[in-house]
Amino acid sequence: MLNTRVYGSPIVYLDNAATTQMPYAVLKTMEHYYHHTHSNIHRGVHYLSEQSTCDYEKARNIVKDFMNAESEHEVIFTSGTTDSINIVALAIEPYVNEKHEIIVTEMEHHSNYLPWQALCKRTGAKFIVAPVSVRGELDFEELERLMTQRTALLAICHSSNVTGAVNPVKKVIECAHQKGIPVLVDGAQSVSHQRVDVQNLDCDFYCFSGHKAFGPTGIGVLYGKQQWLNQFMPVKYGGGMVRQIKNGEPAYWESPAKFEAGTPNIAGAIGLGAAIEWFASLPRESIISHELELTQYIRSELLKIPGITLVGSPEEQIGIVSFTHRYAHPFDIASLLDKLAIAVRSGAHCAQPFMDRFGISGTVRVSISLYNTKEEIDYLINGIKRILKVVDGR
Amino acid sequence: MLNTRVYGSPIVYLDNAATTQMPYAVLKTMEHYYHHTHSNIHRGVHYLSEQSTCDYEKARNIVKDFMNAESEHEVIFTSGTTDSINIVALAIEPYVNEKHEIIVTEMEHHSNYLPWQALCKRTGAKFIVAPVSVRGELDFEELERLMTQRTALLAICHSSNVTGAVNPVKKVIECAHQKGIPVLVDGAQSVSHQRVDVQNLDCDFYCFSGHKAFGPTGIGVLYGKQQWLNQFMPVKYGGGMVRQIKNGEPAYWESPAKFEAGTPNIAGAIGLGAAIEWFASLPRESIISHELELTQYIRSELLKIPGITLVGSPEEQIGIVSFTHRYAHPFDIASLLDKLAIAVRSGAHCAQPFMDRFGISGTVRVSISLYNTKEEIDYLINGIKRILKVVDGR
Amino acid sequence: MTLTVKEKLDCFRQEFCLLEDPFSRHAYLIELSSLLPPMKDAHKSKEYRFKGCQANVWLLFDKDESVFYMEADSDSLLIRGILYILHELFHEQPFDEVSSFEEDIVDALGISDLFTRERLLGLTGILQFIKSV
Amino acid sequence: MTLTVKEKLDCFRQEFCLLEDPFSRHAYLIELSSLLPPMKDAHKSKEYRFKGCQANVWLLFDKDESVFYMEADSDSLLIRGILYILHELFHEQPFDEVSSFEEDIVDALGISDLFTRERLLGLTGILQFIKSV
Ligand SMILES: Cc1ncc(COP(=O)(O)O)c(C=O)c1O
Ligand SMILES: Cc1ncc(COP(=O)(O)O)c(C=O)c1O
Repeated sequence: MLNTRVYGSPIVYLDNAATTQMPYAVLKTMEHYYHHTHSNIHRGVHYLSEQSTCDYEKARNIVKDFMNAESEHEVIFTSGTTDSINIVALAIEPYVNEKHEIIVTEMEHHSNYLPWQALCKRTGAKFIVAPVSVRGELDFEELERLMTQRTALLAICHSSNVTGAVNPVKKVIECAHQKGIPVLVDGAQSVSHQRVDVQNLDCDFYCFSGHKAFGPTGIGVLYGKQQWLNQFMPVKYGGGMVRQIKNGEPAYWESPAKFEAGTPNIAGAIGLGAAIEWFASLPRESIISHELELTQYIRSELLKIPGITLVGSPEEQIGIVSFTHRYAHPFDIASLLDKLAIAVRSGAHCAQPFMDRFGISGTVRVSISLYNTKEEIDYLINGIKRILKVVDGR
Repeated sequence: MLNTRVYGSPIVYLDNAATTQMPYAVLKTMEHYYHHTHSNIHRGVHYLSEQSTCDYEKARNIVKDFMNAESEHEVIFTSGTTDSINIVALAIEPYVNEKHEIIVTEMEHHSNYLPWQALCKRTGAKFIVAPVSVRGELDFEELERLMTQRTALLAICHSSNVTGAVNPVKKVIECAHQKGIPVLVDGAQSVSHQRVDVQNLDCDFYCFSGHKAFGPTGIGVLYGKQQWLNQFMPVKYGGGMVRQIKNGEPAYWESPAKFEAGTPNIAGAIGLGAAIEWFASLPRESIISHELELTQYIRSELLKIPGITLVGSPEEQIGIVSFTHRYAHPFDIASLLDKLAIAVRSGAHCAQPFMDRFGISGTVRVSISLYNTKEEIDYLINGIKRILKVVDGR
Repeated sequence: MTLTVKEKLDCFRQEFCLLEDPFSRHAYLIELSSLLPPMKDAHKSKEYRFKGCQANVWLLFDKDESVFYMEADSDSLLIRGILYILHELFHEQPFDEVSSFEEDIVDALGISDLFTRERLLGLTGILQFIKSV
Repeated sequence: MTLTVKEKLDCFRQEFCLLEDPFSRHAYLIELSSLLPPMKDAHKSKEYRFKGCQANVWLLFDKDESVFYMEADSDSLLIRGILYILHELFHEQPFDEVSSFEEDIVDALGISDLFTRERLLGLTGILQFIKSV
């Protein structure tokens, strides 16, 4: 994992919502692949190709088990959450017209906002943004009211990347399904923190990124119910997806191959498999309670500091805390923390609609992962105090 | 690089057209990234994020110099050749209608065939497949005839992944431009063998994959002329591509950011940069002549074996040789070679139209790279002879 | 022809056991391929084409009273070799014995390394198909 | 006010040199930020907004005969600190001296580590802008 000194100090990495660090085992697995089995998958008859196909499909199975998907046909490897969401937005286009509406929420990341806005523009459907309460939580009643027969799809994050608020997606999905509305869940922030069981949630689509779940960059997952994937046309065309071309007409393989045109990120998928295997082997309950404890500790310590305002106070949340300060710009705080070798993020976090909702231009975001400690939080809080002393002393 | 024993023998890897092996330095670079600077790029103010942004953009610059692009705005990181081509096929859609025609050739890989066929289906444009001669070469006169005012785009490979035939793309592009036709060049097979100079070629788009150019999987490049990239709308929407959302209207960054929504394959890009840096540092002329020598050696040795037919006899070619045998199915030959620890590929190589043209179901394909030796070819030829003795002895 | 399917399989198993390396076992399949009686061209139609292989495979099954019949062919010699074994095992055998046959042939012959994952799926498919007749 | 731009830059350079670690240099910028005269609210309009920063930056230049004037503000204290330095260097200086000024300020002050790549671009942009007036 991280082994870098910044300005002479070991780094305190609290930007896990952007990217998690990668366990050594994952790196070793990828290295082994490149050293020993690197070759193109599928249709090769030679040993290496066979081996890498096996490893690639094993990774798919690990992901399938981890999410509790019904079948590996439902697990598509993509290049990330953004890619996954865009695939659905393109594939569902033939089913959407100007009589329809698509609903997102005010707390969505741009990756779960812009693709739907663009889809609405292309099809003439209405783009509806469900509101968020002052606490930064989903306004469930209002969302319920917005869901109608016209709704073609609801896209919602499992948890917010700004406040860490956990949405009651199971309840939302139940409600949506009663009205016949399919639901896409953006799980980018969730897989590394919460339990994800797609059959229990009964979501139609679920997306996440490898690099936010202890895996490598350039790999992600799109889970889709078979009923959808079977009827969807591919959105990307290329090698490995057609069984044959007959009289000029391509006959596609079934999912996932239908949606994985071209050489996939083989090493990435294998790395993600290793990451999830590692993560799944850890005692989940104690991780969840450790993270919850740390998060509450961050919140309570920050609240003690004069001038600081927490952004959002959700009832249920994962390890993300956003705040602002009376005088200091988020950019100032994050930059000064960096000089103390503390990595946090400042800005709008690709969630402009959320920022607009709260009338702010950005926040400082602290996001933890299972490897963070109370000592690191103490160091962070001391750092913030030190910075604010400078600011107040102007 | 490769370090695997198959059935007790060191492997002879002759499937480089599918995937090249990766130099140790590339692996080390990626490892260093994951150990020391792994973090999300752009907009982060902390040290790691800054460092990885720098490394990522440095990789872009290496690619830019390698292809001789005019500016780094013209170099977009994608997940591979297939992705690159699909991006252009989606982005150009608004400029294509039922009065148009799109031309590909009979020797295209599915990745440079199906996206255009699908685009034609969506827009009503006519899909035209330019023929290939009996020698497996482009029929230039016929292509010239096919290019008209109606042609919206010509998509052509720099070299064939079945026969290794090198297309006279410079001449083709000149001719196309005289008629005002933009040209996309699929360079998947070329970057590791030939010199690529996009300004000299004057192509409008050029695509290739990292994993076929000594780099990692899951990363590729789309070069596009600025005039195109500036007017294109994005095709994938998400984080990192909008400057702001104002009154609900997203304002996009300029290329490449506009086309790189979501967290990119940071490690992949850095790895590809290292691969290209490594490759570019080698004495190109001697590599080219070494590969040419080996290729001619393979061809002449194969021709000596009774029952074997070479598929295609292009005048100019890179290190790919395809053949069939009177009795033995390509699958048989490749499978038996595998048991001798020789990795070649059999099948249609995602080039069904080419196979149909020649009335065959597939070939055995031998594809070399700079690290292959004459000894390995001798081992291959002996292996084939040994196999054919078994076949003939039935 | 008094041997059971199981007994015949044992014979093949022994022959394959004698061959030490994968190449020889593969080469042996090529030898065996020439023993498979060729299929009538008329039968090499789409109807009997078995999907899912890089090479073409044709399979034709029949059942007369309680006896199982099969005809098969492929343009791959290796697959013909496999088909020959299947033909030897199952052709003109009591149907009950064929359909109740449970042993994993690929494992039994020790030829799983002869076939890649995808090819194995194809073979497993053929076997399931045979049993499902 | 007889110092040249270059001499004033040297003063800043010396002060920054005394500060050993990046945190102190950063903190010093925060201190300096309070010295920048606040901009009129009316001037904090879109017209004078400078694009390309996470924080808002407003810049207003003027030229009267041969003298350069500037007004600037930001909601980031760090950027205000930088703007204060620029203001000290350039405000009410002979225009020729401003526009012919060639030295790399960021380098000179040894604060390149204060700014990330993207931020540096922003600052470079501001400097170019100043010179282009
Ligand atoms: C000529 C050609 N084009 C495109 C591709 C597709 O490349 P990728 O699978 O890396 O997207 C290939 C790969 O086999 C190729 O040989
Ligand atoms: C909630 C949420 N959705 C989507 C994304 C986009 O993920 P990626 O950039 O890996 O595609 C992010 C990443 O920041 C996120 O936090």
